[in-house]
Amino acid sequence: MQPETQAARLAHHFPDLRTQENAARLGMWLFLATEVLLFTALFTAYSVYRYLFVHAFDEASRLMHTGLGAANTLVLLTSSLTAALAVYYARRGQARRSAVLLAATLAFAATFMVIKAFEYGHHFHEGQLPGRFYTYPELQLPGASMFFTLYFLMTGVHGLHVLIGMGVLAFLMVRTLRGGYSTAYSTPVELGVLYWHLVDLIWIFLFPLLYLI
Amino acid sequence: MSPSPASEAVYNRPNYLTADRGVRSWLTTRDHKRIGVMFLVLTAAALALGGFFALLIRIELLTPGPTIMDAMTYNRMFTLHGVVMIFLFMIPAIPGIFGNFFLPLMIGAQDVAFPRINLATVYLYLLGAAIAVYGMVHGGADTGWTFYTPYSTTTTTKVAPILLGAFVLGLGSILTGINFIVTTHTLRAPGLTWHRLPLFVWAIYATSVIQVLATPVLGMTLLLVTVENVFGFGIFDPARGGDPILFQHLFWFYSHPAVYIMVLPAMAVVSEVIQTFARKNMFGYKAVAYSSLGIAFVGFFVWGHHLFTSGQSAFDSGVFGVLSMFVGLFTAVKVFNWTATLYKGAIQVSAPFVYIVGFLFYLVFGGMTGIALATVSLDVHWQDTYFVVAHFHFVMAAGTVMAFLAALHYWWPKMFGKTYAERPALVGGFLVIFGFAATFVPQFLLGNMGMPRRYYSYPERFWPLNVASTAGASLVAIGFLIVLVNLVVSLAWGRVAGPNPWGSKGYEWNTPSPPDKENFPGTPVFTHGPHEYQEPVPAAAEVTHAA
Amino acid sequence: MNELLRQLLFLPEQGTAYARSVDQLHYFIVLTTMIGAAAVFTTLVAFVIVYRRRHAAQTTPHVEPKPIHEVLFVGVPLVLFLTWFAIGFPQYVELQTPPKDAMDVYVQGKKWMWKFAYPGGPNSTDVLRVPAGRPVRLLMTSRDVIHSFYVPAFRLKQDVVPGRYTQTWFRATAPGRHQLFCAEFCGTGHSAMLGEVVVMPAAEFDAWLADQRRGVVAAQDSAPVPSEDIDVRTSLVEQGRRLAAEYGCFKCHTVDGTQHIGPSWLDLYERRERLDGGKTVVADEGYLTRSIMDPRADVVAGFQPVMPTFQGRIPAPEVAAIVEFMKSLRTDVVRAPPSQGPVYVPVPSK
Amino acid sequence: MAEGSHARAEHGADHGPGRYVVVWVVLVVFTALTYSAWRLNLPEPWHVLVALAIAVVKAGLVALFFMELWDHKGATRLVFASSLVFVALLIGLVVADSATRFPLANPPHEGTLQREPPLGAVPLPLPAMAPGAR
Repeated sequence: MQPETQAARLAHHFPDLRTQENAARLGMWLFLATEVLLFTALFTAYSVYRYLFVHAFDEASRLMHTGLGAANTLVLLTSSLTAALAVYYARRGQARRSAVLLAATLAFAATFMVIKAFEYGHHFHEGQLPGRFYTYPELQLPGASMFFTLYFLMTGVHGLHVLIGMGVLAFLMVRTLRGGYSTAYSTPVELGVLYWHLVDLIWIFLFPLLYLI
Repeated sequence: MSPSPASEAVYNRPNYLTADRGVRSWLTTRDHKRIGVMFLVLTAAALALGGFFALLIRIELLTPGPTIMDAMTYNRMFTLHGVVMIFLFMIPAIPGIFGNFFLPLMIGAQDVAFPRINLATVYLYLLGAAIAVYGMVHGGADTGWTFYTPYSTTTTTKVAPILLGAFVLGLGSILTGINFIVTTHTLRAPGLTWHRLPLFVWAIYATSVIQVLATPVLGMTLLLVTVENVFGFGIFDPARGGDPILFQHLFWFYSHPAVYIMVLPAMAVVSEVIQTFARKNMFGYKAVAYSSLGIAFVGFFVWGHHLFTSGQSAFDSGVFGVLSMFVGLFTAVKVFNWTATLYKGAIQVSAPFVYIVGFLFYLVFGGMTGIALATVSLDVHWQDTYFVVAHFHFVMAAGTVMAFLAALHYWWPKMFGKTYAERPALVGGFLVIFGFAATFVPQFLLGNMGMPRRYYSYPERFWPLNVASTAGASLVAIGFLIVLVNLVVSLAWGRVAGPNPWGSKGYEWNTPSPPDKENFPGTPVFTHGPHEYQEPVPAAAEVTHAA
Repeated sequence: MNELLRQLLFLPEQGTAYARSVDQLHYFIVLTTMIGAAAVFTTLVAFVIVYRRRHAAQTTPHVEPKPIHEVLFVGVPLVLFLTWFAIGFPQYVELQTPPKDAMDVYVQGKKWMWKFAYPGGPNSTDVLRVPAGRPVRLLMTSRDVIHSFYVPAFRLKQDVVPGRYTQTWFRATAPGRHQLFCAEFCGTGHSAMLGEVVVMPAAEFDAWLADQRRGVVAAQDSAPVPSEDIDVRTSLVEQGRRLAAEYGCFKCHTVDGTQHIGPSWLDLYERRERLDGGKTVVADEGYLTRSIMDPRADVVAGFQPVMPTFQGRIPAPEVAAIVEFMKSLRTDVVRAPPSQGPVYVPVPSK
Repeated sequence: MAEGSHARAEHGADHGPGRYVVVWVVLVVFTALTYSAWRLNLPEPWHVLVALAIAVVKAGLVALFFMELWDHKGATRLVFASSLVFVALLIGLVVADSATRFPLANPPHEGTLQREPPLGAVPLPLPAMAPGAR
């Protein structure tokens, strides 16, 4: 499939392609801002309960497998690198290279989810679960179950974003392979990857909050 | 300003309503004007539904004891009244209808930045409404629209569908906001600098900022309540160390700015209508423009004034108390500038202008009672009484509805190309204005007496004022009926309006009525700000596409 | 003047000095806003008349404000609003700060009634009796959902939240009866969750309270308390004793001063305890409640952190009862003849 | 990078792919750093501050270089920055409320500064551990 011409890409109500691209980017950033605020509600709940149950949160975070958490951090950071490079090559019209990098990003994302699943399995097994499901006998402090409520909510919502991001990346990869993007038009790759970076950004904060402090 | 044969001809040529035909062309349209019209139909239906619930509530309160329903039904009624009016009418109405229709016209754009997303907001609205209506039919929530925990997490009624419905509606609201912000940033026609933007655009822009930044917090909060309600994770559950007051913080972090989502678009309308009917430029354009942004910004800093009696710390109450005073300030600036705009004007008292005077009445008194409520010690007496109910109905219900009706009458000729009959419009307007006053002034007094809100039955000393309030509500209902009939009748039998029946110099009047599908034949170029009336207004038929 | 305005505004009677001062602010605000709003509206109407449109093609001059206009538009309301805040906020702080000599009454809201527990044991439902002229602090909690304690005549409202205590206080000026409402929506019985505050002359109140205490003790002596649920008629202290036994507190804590696995409860209340970390703490209600909920936070020096948490296992009102029982365990009281109720000890407010 | 900061509004990206790799290496180093800081068990409150400071630096790097805020001026930066203002606002004022409330109006909890004594505290002769209540 031939790269489509600029004129076909330009919607009727935009004066030129550059304005259209700026508009799309600004819209994406606004959307990312809403995502940040979405997580802020959870971060607020975390801050309040950590303030109140400082000791229980300290003890409960020791039940986390920090090694796995750190590994997942590295996985996501690396996936961000491959995603950023995918945009770099997409802009230069190197579609194959870009698609391979997107595939690598997808692979890292899947790795992240697998590691996360192992962690979840461990917590399920030990009864380290939210609210009324919390049955872990070794740590019976007020607030311990709250830590796991927050842990599952925060990582759960984040995991959902990872899954959505994987869907977006897969779509972009297929479109790239089919020659949908070119030097002149690579905005969708850029925007989809922006979303992926946000997923990484959120994790950069979740990691210390849940595993380190 | 009588329509000439020329404007008849303009009316009969293809426009955005007639260019494409068939239901399909509406359901798949990406035309911002058609989307605005669809929102008009949808939100008007929501207004009727919410108004119906309101009437049932008022009839129930006609006597101190049970009147027409039991306590559980009553609780569901006021919950549904709140949910429908807020999420289905007030938040989407003015931005959804008039924002969609006129924001691109005012900035000389062909459409909003993301037309497909714009269409998606219509379907999100329908989906959210469908989920909420499903919840209403299958039990309906009894929590009040505020969903306070732990009541909302322990109630046996079906609260989850209503929460999810509100979540979906919130998503639509976010997308509308993103669309308007991007449109204003990127699609302004050449020559249209920020300080030449119509004040309507400024206020809608400010509204959008709030929608984008506040709504996600509500979304997550509603999800947390749903999770708590269904699974019992304990995040707000006191028995597990959870804090119900945390819910209130998160809820009001959205819901206080949300009242500005409802009022700022009303203020947007006021600025336009006042300038047109006073035929004068805005006194203090910049003050009015930036006070919109000021309201949007400071509106985020005051949510804690809903928590003065909840157990919030005195420190936080002090901080929120003093910050609340600054929000009132921006509103005061607007009111003073609007009034000063009339100075040396050429004022024509038509139906839209009458509604705006009604709006100013409700805004000034509602706003003043708001500042009184924010005065910390007075709030302790008034919190959760009918005083609060009357206050926010003055500003949000009466005020926003006044602006909504003003906008409807002001832009009706532009949207549909027909003028309505003036006299019924005035009669309906006066009935609605006086009806609202008769409904809610007694409620202020009930609040002073100490009658708490959401009371199904009440001691007999509150009886006479409740009767007065119900009587007022029936006036409002009759007024609405007259307005509705008058407007619908005008569609069929109204006079052809011509492009500019009011002789306005707002940019949107530089198009035919109804506008073409493509808005403008080319790209308009702007050379001056809107509403400059030093030159005579061109006769209606002579208005061309030149801007 | 006060009376006239109060009637005009439909305000209820002023049962406290605080209510009177709040009303003064109310009048000030209402008068200034009415004058301000009337001024704005008169101007508006005057403009509409003076500057009505005279012919269809009329033009108008371009008018721009001078900076001074906008400064006035901002400055005048700001000064006014901040004045209101400056008057109102200290009043609120006063309401949040109970005096040290206040009498404590425990309030419990539940669907859909109010329960009151007085010092020394007496209880009542839906009727709160207080002495005129003396400060009363209410320590309030809820058993189920959020309620709100609202006495319009005192201009007083405080939410009652489950799982924790909120406080408020008042000093009723004169004997009388005032209506009590629940102001936070709590279900189908919300509007029936009414009560009454009965203000009695101080001497009469003392007599009533003493009488009640005797009645409580007599009831305890004559009939053993049924053990299934908390009975309103039982004294809070007796409830506490029974609950402490039920929850097994006495396995580790004695009431006779002997040290066991945990500190003895005798004379524990108000005692200055040295903690493990070297800090000291006064064993007030806050500390005692916290220690039940989270025993390992502040362990008294010399004891092992072995006590399990009771978070989520004991409802807040029962904790209150147990704490009240601990408070009653004083050397002088325990040895007193059974016909006398425990002596009331004022709570130091924070 | 310095000249790139004001030369282009366009994503012309005169830098090579090396820039992304360098940023990635720095991010990995910071991750290792925060992990070793955790292993060190820094005293309160330093372990919190260090972990959060490193997170902020890492997030900044991702936002500036991976997400290209370094190159994009104007509205996009403003959008992101203003969202952070509201993040701080919400968290700050809500935590301030918990910290300054009437103490009993918080759920029963340990005071923030009174942490459990270190495990090396001198045990006193006590009877054998009794089972918990009941």
